[in-house]
Amino acid sequence: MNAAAWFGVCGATLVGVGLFGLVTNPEPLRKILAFNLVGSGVFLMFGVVAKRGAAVGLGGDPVPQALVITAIVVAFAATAMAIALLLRLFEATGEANLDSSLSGDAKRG
Amino acid sequence: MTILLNVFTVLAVVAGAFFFLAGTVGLLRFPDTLTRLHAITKADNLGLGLIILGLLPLASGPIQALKLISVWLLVQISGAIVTQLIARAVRQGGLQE
Amino acid sequence: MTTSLALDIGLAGLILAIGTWTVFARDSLAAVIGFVGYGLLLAVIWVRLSAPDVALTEAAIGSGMTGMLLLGAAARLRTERNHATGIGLRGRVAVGVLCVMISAGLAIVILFPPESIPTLAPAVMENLAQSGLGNPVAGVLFVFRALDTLLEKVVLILALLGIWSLAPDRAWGGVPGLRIYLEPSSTLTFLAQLLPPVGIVVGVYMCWVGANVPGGAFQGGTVLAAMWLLVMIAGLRNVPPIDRFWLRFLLVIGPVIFLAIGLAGFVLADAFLAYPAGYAKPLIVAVEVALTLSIAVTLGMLGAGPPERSQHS
Amino acid sequence: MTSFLVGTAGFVLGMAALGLFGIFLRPSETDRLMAAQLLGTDSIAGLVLLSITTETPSIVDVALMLALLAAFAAVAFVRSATSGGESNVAEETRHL
Repeated sequence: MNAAAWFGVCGATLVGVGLFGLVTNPEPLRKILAFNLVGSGVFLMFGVVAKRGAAVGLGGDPVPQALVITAIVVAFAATAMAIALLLRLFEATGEANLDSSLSGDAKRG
Repeated sequence: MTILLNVFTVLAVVAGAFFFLAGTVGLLRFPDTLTRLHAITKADNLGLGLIILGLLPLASGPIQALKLISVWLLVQISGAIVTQLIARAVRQGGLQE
Repeated sequence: MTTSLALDIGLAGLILAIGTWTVFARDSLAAVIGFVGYGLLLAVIWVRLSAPDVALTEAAIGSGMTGMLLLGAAARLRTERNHATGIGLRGRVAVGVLCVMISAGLAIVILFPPESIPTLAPAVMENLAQSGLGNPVAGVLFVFRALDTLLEKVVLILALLGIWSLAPDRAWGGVPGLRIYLEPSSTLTFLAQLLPPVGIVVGVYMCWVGANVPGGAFQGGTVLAAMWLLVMIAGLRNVPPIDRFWLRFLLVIGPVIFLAIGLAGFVLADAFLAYPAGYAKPLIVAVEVALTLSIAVTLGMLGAGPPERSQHS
Repeated sequence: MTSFLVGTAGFVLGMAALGLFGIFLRPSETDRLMAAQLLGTDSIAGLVLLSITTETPSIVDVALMLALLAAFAAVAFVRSATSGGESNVAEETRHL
């Protein structure tokens, strides 16, 4: 197993860990983090594919690398938007919680 | 001459690595927040400086060497200032110790 | 080469540990700090994967801008106690099993590549000479897949529009609610006076060399945006109200020039976003310079957040 | 020489890992912020070493980028930690 393969497995595991966090963690901020984790896992796998495509003196295939750069920028735009929405929600309701039905129960529990 | 330079590189890099070790040990063993801050900033900046000093003979040209030195200066300046900001926030109670 | 392999395995293990920490940490602030460290390490891993262009982007975005936004949000939400109850144990186990299966499937795909590994590297290198660029990744971004790059900038501006539209009505056209550091003339002032000149040089350098070696408009623009935000956080410059003409002009100048050159391609080079022969490099450099400015302003305003005060109040 | 320098890069990153694991077990915000700082400096050292060993000068640019921006995130945090708890209104008057 070469180094690229290790990073590939690492990326695959990160996707799983991130998905788990995205589904199970109730806090929106943590969901944003988990979403970024899934994204970077996918990017890493792309990076491994690019590294395997090394040819003609290049360290890696430049096409997937360029796609990853675009993807990082778009993921950042989505994250910035999500954070702004979350802060606005917090400002409007005083709670950073997605589930409106929970806010009543929460006071009790 | 090459051997001499190589010996210099190895010595400086080993000394730098030692200071990184010292910084981590300080971070783990020192008793309170302010001493720990002190440990990581001083030891790590010195470690990075020594490693960069050791790598200078191997740099591909004067511009590369200049870049290496400016990396160290940047880390030095911003590290010192950020540490001071953190320490101040701790003292004023903005950050939990 | 076993030392390198050991280093790579160590890096993979470390990033996995930090990633897992950001999901399972109890305190969200700790998770966010973990995520900033995750971004730093990811940049190192991209270097190990021979992708310095991606490493530069990740270093600028992952640890810098995302870190700033997330840490700011976590600090603002710090007083908030989260009462939300998560999924029950049975649900967690089910989700866990599904996630393990997804990971395993992906790992199998990545561990057993096809016999002949597909690569576009030879095709890129063959056609790169025509564009006059020296950096293959820049070639892909600005020549072969220029439409992606154009749309990516549009996405950034759309995100900014989305954030601005969160402003309450009375604050529309007003000043973004960037939290500034409350102690004037502190050491931060010193940092905000010292770092930006260096940062501007680095940003211009990144944009300038991007055509030939790793770097480019996005990386340069991010550094400029970070320096602008630093100056605003330190209170040395005011955050501009969002209805300023110069601000809006700079926001769109990059994509507009890019689009204009793309449309001119219909007439001059027979296709949208095609460059006339012999003029590719100067045109691309012009687009990159304009994009750097636009990206710097867009990211700076993304960091500053939605307007919160009307400018007359 | 190459494996010595790569080994040093590994050692430095290992030190960062050790610091991280030690620190993350403590319930202190400041310590965690420090651990991120430590990781920043150590990553920069690792990158510089890798740049020399792989003879890729552009890796130093990545280190330069980290040096510029790692401090930036920490500044953003300290700012929020000192002003985050205050209400919007208090801040508004401050600006007028």
